[in-house]
Amino acid sequence: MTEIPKEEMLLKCPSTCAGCGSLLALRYILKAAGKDTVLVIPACCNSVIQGVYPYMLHTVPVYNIAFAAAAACASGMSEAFRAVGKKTNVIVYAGDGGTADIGIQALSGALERGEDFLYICYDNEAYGNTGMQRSGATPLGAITTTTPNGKTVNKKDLDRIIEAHNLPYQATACASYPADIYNKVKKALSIPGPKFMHILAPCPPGWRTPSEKTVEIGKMAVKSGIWVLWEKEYDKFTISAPSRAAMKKPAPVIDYLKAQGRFRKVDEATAARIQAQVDKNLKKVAAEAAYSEENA
Amino acid sequence: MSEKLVMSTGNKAMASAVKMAKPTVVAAYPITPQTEVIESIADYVESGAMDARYIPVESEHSAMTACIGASITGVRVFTATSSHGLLYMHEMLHWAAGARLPIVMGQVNRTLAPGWNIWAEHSDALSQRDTGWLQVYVSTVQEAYDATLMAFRIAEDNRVLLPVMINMDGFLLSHIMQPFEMTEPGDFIPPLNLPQKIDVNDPKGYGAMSPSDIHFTFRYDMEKAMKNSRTVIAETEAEFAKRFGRSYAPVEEYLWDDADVVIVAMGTLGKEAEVAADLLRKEGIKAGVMRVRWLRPFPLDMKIAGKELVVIDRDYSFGFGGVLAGEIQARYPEAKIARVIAGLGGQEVTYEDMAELVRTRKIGTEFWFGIPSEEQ
Amino acid sequence: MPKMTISVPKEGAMGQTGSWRTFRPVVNREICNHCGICAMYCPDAVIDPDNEEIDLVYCKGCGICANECPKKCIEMVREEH
Amino acid sequence: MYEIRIHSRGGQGGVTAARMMAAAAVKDGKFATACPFYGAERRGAPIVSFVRIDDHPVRIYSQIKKPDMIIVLDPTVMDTVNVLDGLKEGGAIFINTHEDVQFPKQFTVHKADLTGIALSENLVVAGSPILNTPVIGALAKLGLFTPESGTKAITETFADPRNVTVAKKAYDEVN
Repeated sequence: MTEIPKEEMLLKCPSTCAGCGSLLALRYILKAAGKDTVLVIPACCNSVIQGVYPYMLHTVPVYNIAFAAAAACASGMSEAFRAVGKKTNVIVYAGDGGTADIGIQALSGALERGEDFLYICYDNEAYGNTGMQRSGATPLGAITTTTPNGKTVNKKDLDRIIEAHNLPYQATACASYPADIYNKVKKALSIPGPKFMHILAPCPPGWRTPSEKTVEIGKMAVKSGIWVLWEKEYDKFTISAPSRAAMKKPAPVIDYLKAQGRFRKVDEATAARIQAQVDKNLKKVAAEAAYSEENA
Repeated sequence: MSEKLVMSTGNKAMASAVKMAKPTVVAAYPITPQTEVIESIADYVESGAMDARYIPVESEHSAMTACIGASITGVRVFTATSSHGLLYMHEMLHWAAGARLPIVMGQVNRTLAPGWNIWAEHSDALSQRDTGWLQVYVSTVQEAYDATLMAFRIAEDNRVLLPVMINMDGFLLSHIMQPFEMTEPGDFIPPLNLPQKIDVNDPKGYGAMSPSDIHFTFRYDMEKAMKNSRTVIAETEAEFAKRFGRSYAPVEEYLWDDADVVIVAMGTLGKEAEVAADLLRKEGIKAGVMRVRWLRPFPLDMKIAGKELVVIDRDYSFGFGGVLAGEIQARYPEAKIARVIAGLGGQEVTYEDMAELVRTRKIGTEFWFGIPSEEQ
Repeated sequence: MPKMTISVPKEGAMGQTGSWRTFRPVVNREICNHCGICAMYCPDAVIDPDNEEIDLVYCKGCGICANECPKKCIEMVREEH
Repeated sequence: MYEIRIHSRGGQGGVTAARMMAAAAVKDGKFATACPFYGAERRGAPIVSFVRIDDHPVRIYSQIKKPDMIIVLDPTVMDTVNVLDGLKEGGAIFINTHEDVQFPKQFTVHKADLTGIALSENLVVAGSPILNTPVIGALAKLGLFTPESGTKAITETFADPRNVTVAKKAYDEVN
């Protein structure tokens, strides 16, 4: 952990909600990326917390762009930098709505073309910036302002969609594990071509959790196995240390659900359904890791 | 003369001009009838004839966005589209102009569905007239080439820094083959110096929240740039004429001075109208033509006093009227206009038809060519 | 330069977010073993990792530091106004 | 102005023929345009293309309604298309045929067996005999442009020297 630079790339202090998971993640993303970096930000929480004209809090250039447009903007930017011989990191920092929903077409196109940039989706599992409307990434059972009785359909499996593009590097992470984020961003940026990271970012107002619980809730997600930390470098699939430990004896998902107000309408049947999905997914992940190891 | 001329479609001439202008990034998505523009450019890039990156994006929304992302790094960019593609870009057209990026776009005018129709109409571009883009409408293959070269110089002029759209009639011009002179521009287009380009050593934030009263001043600055563009266009067209011998103006006038009645149109209709004027002159009708080239910025000094105008709109604003006629009337309230709606969906409008529209004109009315009078 | 939304870095660009606080973190120096976990998890980076000094001009009082402190040596104390 | 309408089927090279005709005329110092009429045509469907040749720049974009000449590259289109529509009194017809096709007396009719000429040189692409280069030779004979300009227009378009050979054969054969 000593290798993480002390220097902060964000000036004090963005106007995120107290206890914001996406801000915690961004701190470590920027530490890993360093100064030769441009952030591309579509409409999301991070487009309104960075400052009001004529000032901002980032110490790297930030390019704000339309909701559906982040990956296409990063494509053009990266191609232009490479064309003139610059190695500048182009990093998209986008919410789950801008990634899994409205931005997925541009993202898919950019990944297929093999554009050289890192796309990071910070996933707070709803449209946080506009007051928590459901997104494609909102999990089953979660209350949002547009699913007032809890979402009745599953969270979109964004990572499997991205994986279908056969990227050189893909990873999941969670705001509660900053060193893991730092290391994964470092590795991602050392690899040419399209990279994707999906970071679970607990959101106190949206998840209806106390602000001090952000890190704790993120860890509960990992420990229950509802969120698995892994990375995939070309064909090498590895489960990250915190999830490896958690998967030995995952905590019951119900504890994770009960810790959050957004799941307060989840009944027993739904809870059982969620637990079954988690169990199944963990088996899939374990099998994939085993397969990758055997075929290394 | 003939040795210098090459036969080319409008599309290929535009692609040739883009090659001459040496952009660094081209991002585009194919759509009929624009396709040949970007096929040609993709071929130039793959063959090494053009030292550029061609980004084969998955949509027009992404085409314009990739141009924006590339442009803000300070390099020259180009894209091309048509019709539904242009409309799919709509959001990003505002973004490009608001970000003051000198993006140049070839726009092949085509009708909008339903039903599916691939032929010429100006409604696509006119529906984007309020996005902050400069718009020029061309009428020959040569003009498509020349206007594309000039567009880069005009857009990138630091007094302007607004994107430019070159409009060319689908099929009628995009696919016609005419002889044209593929002039080498030399240093006609100066190197791009984008003052607001991204610099990691001097980090800045672009397009963050802007308070209402300040936002207002940004929009006023765009209008100032649009006003400046009139001067820059005039300078650029004068310099082009001086260097290459072909002159253009915001409005092209034909048999103008003594004309009693004038056909006003854009694009190929405005060129074929000259033949109608010749025909009418033989009948003793003092007819002329005013071909509007620059729609944005709108021409300031149309010399229409004492003349009757037959304005042919290849477009329509439902619940209002023809866009060109409406704009002329708004700028020149005293104008005596017979408004004609013609050529929608690629409807055939010949010079003979136009001559008849002049003969039967009724000032102050709107006439839909092809709809029986008793139904109107 | 065209007049447009171009911003430059400046501390405090979003105001002094310390005013948002209801509870302030107070570190019990006698128990603290300088593990650095509080600074690591602070989303706003208002805790100096070298000495656990908390920048109360910007600290929003989220309480993550207190919640995550393994020694439980940070107490969230109600602000008096 | 001299206006020509070309009848062919999609894929037979009618559009390229139009372009080479206009190019040849331009090489002679004339002005010319070539203009395909695009529909939802597909390979095999009947299509028309237009060529205008003049001493002044051509300013007309609309379709040719009263051609001075029609060219029928594929006589089978006559089954479904009235190729004579609008042809001026005394207008010219060039038809690719090896048969004795009759037209009304007020028109001047020229013939050559372009298909046979292409086959004689084995100039076949994707199963279709090439018609657009021999027709250039035939039209040079009919005086639309000089043979030299016609040859240049062909060599600028196609690398295969047989294209010039078939044009020469058509030049010799057309009546």
